[in-house]
Amino acid sequence: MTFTLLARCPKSGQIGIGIATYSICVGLYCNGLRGNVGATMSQAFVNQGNNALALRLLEQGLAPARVLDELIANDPDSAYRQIAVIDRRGEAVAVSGAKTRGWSGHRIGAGYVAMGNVLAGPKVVEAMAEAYEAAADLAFERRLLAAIEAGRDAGGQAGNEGPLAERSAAVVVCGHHDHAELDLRVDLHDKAVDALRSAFEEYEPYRDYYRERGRNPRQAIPQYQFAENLRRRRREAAQ
Amino acid sequence: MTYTILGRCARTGRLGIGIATFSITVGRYCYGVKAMTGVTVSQAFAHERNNQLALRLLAQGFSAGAVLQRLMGNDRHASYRQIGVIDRDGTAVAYSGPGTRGWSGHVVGENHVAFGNGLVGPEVAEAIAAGFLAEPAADLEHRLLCAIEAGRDAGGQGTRDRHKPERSAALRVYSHHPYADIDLRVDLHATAVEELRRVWTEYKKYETYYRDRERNPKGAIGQEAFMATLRAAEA
Amino acid sequence: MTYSIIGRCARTGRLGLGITTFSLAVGGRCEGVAANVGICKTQAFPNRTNDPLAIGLLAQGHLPVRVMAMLAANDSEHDYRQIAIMDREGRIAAHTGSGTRGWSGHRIDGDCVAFGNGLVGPQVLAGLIAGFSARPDEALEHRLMRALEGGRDAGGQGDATGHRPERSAAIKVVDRVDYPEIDVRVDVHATAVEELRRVLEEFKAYEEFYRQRGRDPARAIPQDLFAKQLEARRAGRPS
Amino acid sequence: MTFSIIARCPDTGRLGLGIATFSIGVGGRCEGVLAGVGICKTQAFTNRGNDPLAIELLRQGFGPAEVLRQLATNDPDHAYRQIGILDRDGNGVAHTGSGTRPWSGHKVGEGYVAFGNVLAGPQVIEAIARGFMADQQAPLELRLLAALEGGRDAGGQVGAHGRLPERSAAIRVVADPDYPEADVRVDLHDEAVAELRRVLEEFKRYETFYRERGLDPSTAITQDEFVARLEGRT
Repeated sequence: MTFTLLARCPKSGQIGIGIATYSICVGLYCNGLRGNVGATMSQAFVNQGNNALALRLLEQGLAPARVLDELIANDPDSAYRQIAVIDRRGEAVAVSGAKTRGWSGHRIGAGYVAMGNVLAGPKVVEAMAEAYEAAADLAFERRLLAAIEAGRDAGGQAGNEGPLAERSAAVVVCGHHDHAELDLRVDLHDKAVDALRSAFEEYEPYRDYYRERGRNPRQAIPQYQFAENLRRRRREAAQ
Repeated sequence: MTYTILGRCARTGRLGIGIATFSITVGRYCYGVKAMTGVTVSQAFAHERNNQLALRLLAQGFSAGAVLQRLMGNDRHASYRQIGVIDRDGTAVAYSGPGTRGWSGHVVGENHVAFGNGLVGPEVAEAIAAGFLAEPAADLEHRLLCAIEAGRDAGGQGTRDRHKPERSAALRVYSHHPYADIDLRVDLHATAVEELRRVWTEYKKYETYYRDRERNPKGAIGQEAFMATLRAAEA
Repeated sequence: MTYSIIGRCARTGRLGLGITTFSLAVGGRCEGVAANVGICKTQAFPNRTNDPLAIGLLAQGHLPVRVMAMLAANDSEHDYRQIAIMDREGRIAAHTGSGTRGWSGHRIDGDCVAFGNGLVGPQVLAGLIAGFSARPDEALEHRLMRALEGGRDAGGQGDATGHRPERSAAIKVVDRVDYPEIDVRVDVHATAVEELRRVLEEFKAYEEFYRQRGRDPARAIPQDLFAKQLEARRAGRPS
Repeated sequence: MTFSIIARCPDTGRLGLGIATFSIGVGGRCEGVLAGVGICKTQAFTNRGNDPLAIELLRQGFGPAEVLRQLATNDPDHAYRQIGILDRDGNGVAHTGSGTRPWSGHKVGEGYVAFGNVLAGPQVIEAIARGFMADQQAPLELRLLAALEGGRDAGGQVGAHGRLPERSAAIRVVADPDYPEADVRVDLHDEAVAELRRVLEEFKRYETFYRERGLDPSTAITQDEFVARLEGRT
């Protein structure tokens, strides 16, 4: 019961994931991104070894389709997994295992995969894909967030007794560093996607402040002062 | 004509091998164990490249089952091998090829593989597995040694009417380091398992002393002085 | 109180370590032997992280003398260590710390380095080197065995209070494949060097049988039959 | 304005990090944790290159003290960093740069390092250590949480205008190099440490179910059914 947008930004070469699910703490499973290598996500019944193995195989130069074959051959329960793999050139493949819970499926686009399981229906995956493509002029992380919000608005997840709330969500973007460019999560919340959006909008202006503070500590102003200035600017902008 | 126990401690993730055989210097086959990766042995007609290949595949994250398939697919004489593999999740698999000699087979369970060939019968493999499982809370090295002794006591190698002695044995355990925590061997001896127990008993007395003198050489007493304390304690 | 030799066979490029000591099971502490890379052995008060670290640095292409400097920087107790390093071209670096006990020192001589501590004197190093150089045409493992016997016969370990017996010993030789060609050991024995000679000779008698058996199992005779034939051959020939 | 603890569980060999701060999204900046190798966390005025570099050096076998020296020579602004390093055996070192904002300091204990800056005072670090050592039989993630709660209750962070709330917090525990055992975060909350307790305790109720259904999916019940059982609805 998860819906995910895994993608490579054609402009920046960055790779990223937007994800939301009824499960809690989904962020811990988003360890399938590495700059200059590629992006992968194994969901539905999670095989926690898949992401690390897929990244190592991508790093050795295997094509995404070959990596997917290896993940399946390495896993007696592969029918229970839903997996997407994208390499550093943006070539994307995906599989929705026969035994993943309905509605379960994926759509592969140019440099991205929209996929999910235990969904209200195929329209959730369509909505994610269309929202991601429609937001082509936005910053990459905003495209991922827009896609997840579209999935939520198109009905999100549905269990045996009706709709299931998203209880955790995450957006992660990797570029050319050893560390993520953005790694934001909501681990436990009744409306995780809404909480992720508000966390993102609050966090966004801090990103440059944190980067500068590390690079140039001598001139860095204390953070509470920065927070104070930010609140004042927002109050003035609101009037 | 070898019997072996591969084991993993579920609590600490430590990995180890216990092995005894009619062949000599069997310890040199036991390099198929690596911290945070897995443990494997290819025996009967040993394929010497198998261990390192298996460790590399395990290090990439392949599961024990997939590694075993890859080893067999990579070997024209696969039917002559007997292979055990445990990955770092504790999944254990084994294969006893039809080309192996005498009674040849394995008992596989969570975190352990008991297997051998040229044995007097299946009771040896079962005794090894039972020996390993007897004290689940004990240190891995203790469990592995007890497993090998259980295999010996259940009849070990040869046929019912003609027993073959163990002429070499070994015990290796890894935790987190690129070197072994325990690495003991008997390369050539008429009763190798008894000798391994003797070496083990003697070595355990020194284990803490050796580790401390590395960490704190300034404060370390000489080895003879340490042995004097041992003798005093035993007197 | 240990005496060791690292040697290289100029003819085949094989590298090997011969070691014996009053301590127990020394062979289990010789992981610093890597085919196509080199050998590092830290003794006296060994620092177990030294040898794997040195092998890693040699593999990256650092020269032995540079590796030695990095081991020194990484170890507050460097003065208590005795270390010898040889790379695959036979370049050597050695260090005998001021904190090592009894007579201790090292001597580099062409394709080998002899080093020891707690010895009866420098003549033990001379014995090691003489043994290693006596038969340059022999296989490296035999030259290393002769070296240990040379060290033993020159007096081995001991001090004013008397001689110390060798209680464990080992020989390890690597060629091109990534497992040792020769790996024989004595872990607990009253006369470890003599015992190592016995184990080495027995192994050399089995070596080809074991290699063939692995390569072409279909044609391999049972080992007990081989053992009987070996005894018969030996009985036929006056020892 | 962060207080952290990095530690090793002597029983299982697992490594873990606990962190809480006025900054937001701190959990996303804790990549320096690797099973079987060690932990490095750089905070105060952080240098994002430090942690991955330190992990590589630990992996090669350099000791924590030498790793810290190499980080120092690699960073002109080393005086503005606060760094805690722990190796796979639980040997720790710490550096509190002269350029970090007071009160800042650290305590290297047996198998852990507690460190923080812009704190109420040294008592916060003592309380973190006490919290961690209070119940040495508990699982590592709960000991790390108790340490963070100790730091918060001893006064936590204080800026020029008084107490600063913890706005994000995280706990990460690893046993396998490929994936975390526990990895819970609060990226934006007014009482991040209290929220982290809520999230971690909820996660502990799901932990076995999530692991089992990954390992043996064919026998796994659906999550909605599992939640129904948790809430006693069946």
